[in-house]
Amino acid sequence: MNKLNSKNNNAINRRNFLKVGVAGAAIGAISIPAKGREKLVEKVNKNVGPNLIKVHDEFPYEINSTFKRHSSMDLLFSGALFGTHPEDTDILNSGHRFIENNQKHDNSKKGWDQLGAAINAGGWALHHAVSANACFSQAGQGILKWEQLSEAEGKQGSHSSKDWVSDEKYKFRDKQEASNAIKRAARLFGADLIGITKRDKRWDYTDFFDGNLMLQGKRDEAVYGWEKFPFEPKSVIVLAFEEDYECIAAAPTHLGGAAVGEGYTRMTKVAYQLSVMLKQLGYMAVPASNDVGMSVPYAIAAGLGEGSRMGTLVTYKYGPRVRLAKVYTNLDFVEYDKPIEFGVMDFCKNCKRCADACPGKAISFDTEPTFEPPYDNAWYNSTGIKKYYMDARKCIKVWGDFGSDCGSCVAACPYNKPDFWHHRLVDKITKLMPGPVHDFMREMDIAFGYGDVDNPEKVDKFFDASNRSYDGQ
Amino acid sequence: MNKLNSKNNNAINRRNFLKVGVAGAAIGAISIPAKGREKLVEKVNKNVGPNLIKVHDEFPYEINSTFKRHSSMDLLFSGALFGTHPEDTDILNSGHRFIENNQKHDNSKKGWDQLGAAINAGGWALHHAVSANACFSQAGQGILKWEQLSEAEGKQGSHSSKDWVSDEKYKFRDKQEASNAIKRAARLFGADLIGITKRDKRWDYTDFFDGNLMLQGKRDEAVYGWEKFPFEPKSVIVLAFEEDYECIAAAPTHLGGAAVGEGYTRMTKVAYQLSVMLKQLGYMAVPASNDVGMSVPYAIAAGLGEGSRMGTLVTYKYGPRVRLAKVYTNLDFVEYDKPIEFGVMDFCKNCKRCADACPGKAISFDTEPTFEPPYDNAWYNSTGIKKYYMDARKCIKVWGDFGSDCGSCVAACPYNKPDFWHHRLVDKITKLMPGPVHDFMREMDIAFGYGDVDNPEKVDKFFDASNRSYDGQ
Amino acid sequence: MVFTGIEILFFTLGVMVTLIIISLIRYNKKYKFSALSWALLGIGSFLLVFCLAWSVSSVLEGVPRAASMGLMVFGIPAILLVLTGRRTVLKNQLKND
Amino acid sequence: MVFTGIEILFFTLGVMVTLIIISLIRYNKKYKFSALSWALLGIGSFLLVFCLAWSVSSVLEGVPRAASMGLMVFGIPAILLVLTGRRTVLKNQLKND
Repeated sequence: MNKLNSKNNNAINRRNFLKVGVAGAAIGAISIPAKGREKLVEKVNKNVGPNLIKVHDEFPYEINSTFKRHSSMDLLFSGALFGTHPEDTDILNSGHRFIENNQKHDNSKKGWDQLGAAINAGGWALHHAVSANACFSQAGQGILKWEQLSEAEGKQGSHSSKDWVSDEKYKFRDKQEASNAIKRAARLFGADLIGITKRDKRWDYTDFFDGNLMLQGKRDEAVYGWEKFPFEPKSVIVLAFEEDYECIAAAPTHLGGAAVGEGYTRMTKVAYQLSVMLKQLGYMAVPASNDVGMSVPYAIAAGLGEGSRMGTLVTYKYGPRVRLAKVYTNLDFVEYDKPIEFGVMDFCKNCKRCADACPGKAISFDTEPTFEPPYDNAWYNSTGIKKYYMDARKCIKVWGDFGSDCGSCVAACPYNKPDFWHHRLVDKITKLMPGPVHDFMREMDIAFGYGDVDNPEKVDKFFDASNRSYDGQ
Repeated sequence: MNKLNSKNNNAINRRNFLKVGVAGAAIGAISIPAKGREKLVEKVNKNVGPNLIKVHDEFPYEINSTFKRHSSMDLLFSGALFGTHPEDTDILNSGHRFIENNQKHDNSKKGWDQLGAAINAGGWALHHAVSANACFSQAGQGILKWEQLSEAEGKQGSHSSKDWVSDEKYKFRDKQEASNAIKRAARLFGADLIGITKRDKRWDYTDFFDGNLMLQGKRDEAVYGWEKFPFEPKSVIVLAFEEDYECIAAAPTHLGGAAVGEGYTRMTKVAYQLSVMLKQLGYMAVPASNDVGMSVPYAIAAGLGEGSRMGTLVTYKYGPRVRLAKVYTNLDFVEYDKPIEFGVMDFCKNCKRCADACPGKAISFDTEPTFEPPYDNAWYNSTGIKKYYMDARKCIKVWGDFGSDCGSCVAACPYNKPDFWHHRLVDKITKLMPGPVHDFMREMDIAFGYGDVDNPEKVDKFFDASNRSYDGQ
Repeated sequence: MVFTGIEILFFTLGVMVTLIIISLIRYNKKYKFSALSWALLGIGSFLLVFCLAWSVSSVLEGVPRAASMGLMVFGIPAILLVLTGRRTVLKNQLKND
Repeated sequence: MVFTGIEILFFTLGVMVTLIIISLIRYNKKYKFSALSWALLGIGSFLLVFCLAWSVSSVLEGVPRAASMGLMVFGIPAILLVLTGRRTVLKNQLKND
């Protein structure tokens, strides 16, 4: 557990930055489509573009001696829904109110009406049908099962889904080919971002529990450890799924919840499909949603983005508007990705828009990240990592009020933008500027009308068909 | 069953066509972002753009007196896999060889190796896990079930997926709002194109059968009719899903099969999610994949595209590179879409690239469509509709050889292109030109390197990571 | 539509940039800009183009407020810079006459 | 990358179209084009721009064969038309001299 030790290949150089555009334009202007030209553009981008992006060799956030691995029992949802911390009636109450209010709607409030609730239910439907409590970090749910059938066992049953481990192990030519193939397949199945990293026990839960047994009060029977895991994982494939911009913009409403639900549905779908692919290549694989290990540090390690004030991953392309899934595998002949840094944690110091937007005031306003949560009785936080600690107790209280996922923080984040050139430009400029300018940029972002939450107009915008084509014309 | 009766609002007018671009540019050049401007662009597009697209009031293909509704028993897969036509050993053999060869791979052939087979398995995995034989037109499979639980029943069970019909019926303000809401939700869940049409018994199967009972030889018990359907459907929501361009380009290989499988997985996923949404709005809904009714005529009726020589739907945006699903519902307070025509069936007369590409020579080379299939013993074809009849017997024979979906016809079709301005332009020009020019355009399409099948380079292109970003940078 | 909004926008930007550069070169021949004039007119023109690009993009992404703010934040300084630049050119001209 | 390939392409097209139109107007002033010259040079220039647009787009979509075919099918006629156009202009000029 050591200090960050990063290869600093980050020469912030505005002239270099401008070169990208110029070189691109110049190359674009040459019409001959020779392969060499493509390679040239690529080379220019590789050498110049990522200068704004720092690549780390190790996990990029400091970890001190108070760090302890986390248990599944000490997750917020475990306390709120399965009563793993029965003394914490606060959190239990919020959980119960969430379940209760999740069945309700209010036709007088845009986005909270029956239509919003129905779309919300639709978003979640497949997740709940095939992996029920995976969203509450329960491991081994439905198709996210740990079972690793042998080929003989698989072919005996009527496993048309080929969910068994092939006897023949496919040999990739080299590690890069292996990574490319896995990533391309995950993209085909619907993952938007894909990174691969070494399995890291620090991010894996120390133990797991069976929610049903826990609810029956059979605490001792309910808990189990890694001895039940079917193999020794070597690599973790991390998948990120974009959430719908307009849905999230309408947060907090049932529409925001719908985007989250659709995200969970895709997480389950793609993680399962990728696990079947790996099994058919002869490797063991366990698909995981919120379960087995912590998704955010794994995603950071796999180069998908940075941490943030609100605690979620912030990606380069979609900002915080993503959900994460993982596939654990014993395949280790793969090229691993490296953590990246493009200015988010730095921007977070001044911005605090998520903290302003949070209806529960659950997000820290501290300027600097800390090693410990700045509030008491925070059994649900893993400590000893230098980051911003969110008070999940206050967060779940709001969820209880709403009966839906909130998402206001994600909607408010300046990194949450649609994919347009001017936002890409601003992101680059942000990275180039020092702290005080960030304050100004935050204010401009507000003035320009981005990221306001709890705005019923955003609900109308979601449904507005005028700039949309449903028949492809 | 009457002749086509279409409102001809199709003034092919080149000057009008050019106006679109000019008006767009002029409007684009005015920088003030007033709402009026958006409306203006929209109006210009509405009035000028679709002049190249003919809108029909009725089903656009002629139907004569020999038309008969089709039975589930008379579908190709029913004969090939469930033996509904035991006398047709030809087709039964092809079916058995398909099942057998589907378990195999050949590491000496690009795209047919274990890697391709594993990706293929991954594509199909979720479909098979949650709706097993729906791809073979079996109705009511897994989550595509016909069950319509009442709210009380639903809440009694542990139906966290809210798959019950709400007691409260949501009232939409008007039909357009209803259509917009359904389409927007379907888009959120992952449908690429969405159309809504009246339920039309002509396209519904006359009866259904239970595949397991059929395989056990219990023919009489196996067959059942519409009396088992839980409600009288009023509307059918048709969903189209884009298949991966690079996968389909690699057809015929396991990668082509993977795109198809991924399509089926999405069909099941989204149709199920949309059915839950409709149920939560208080309406009955049955999600359907290939089952319950014929998808292509329903998609044509719902304005998603035209028929084609190869028998698949050709859409405006993705060409034939789509898969179709349906949701049957008793909601009828919706705005229905109308069939469109943009030149496909006309282009098909001369093109015949799919027929050339077909490894089984299953696609007709006739210039004009006919009312009857031009070959014998074609119990699997519904007759009496003026169209090109594909010989499914020859098609399934190739599938048997491959042990995978073929897809060569889709890969070869000139309407199958990525979404770039120059292809959109060529499509428009195609519609403007008379038949003889179509011959020339077909030849140019070949000369320009599009649509060649069985080309191992396309497999490399699929995996090539050089122009792709997996971390969003 | 054959062309997307972004495609039309970038084409228009190309036209504008070319026209602006040609005009600047031509007027420079006639009036002989000072360094100050060059700076004012150059930055002003760039801002003007940027303003258009920003605002149209904001309309395309459906954030009208960002579009109108863009007009104010980039457009007003742009016009001021160009007008001031023009005045320095004319003043210089008067002096030379 | 801040700008996508398509954005850079359409910007470049805007620049090219403007430069071509300005050049044509300027040379017309000097040489007084005949209707034939106008037609040849106009169509030729349009094809030249179209050729560039087509080929770059084909590279962007990853179909190099379509790009090189585009160069041949649109580029060669374009150059021939422009050169012929140029000859008609010069011939006309000789006659007038």
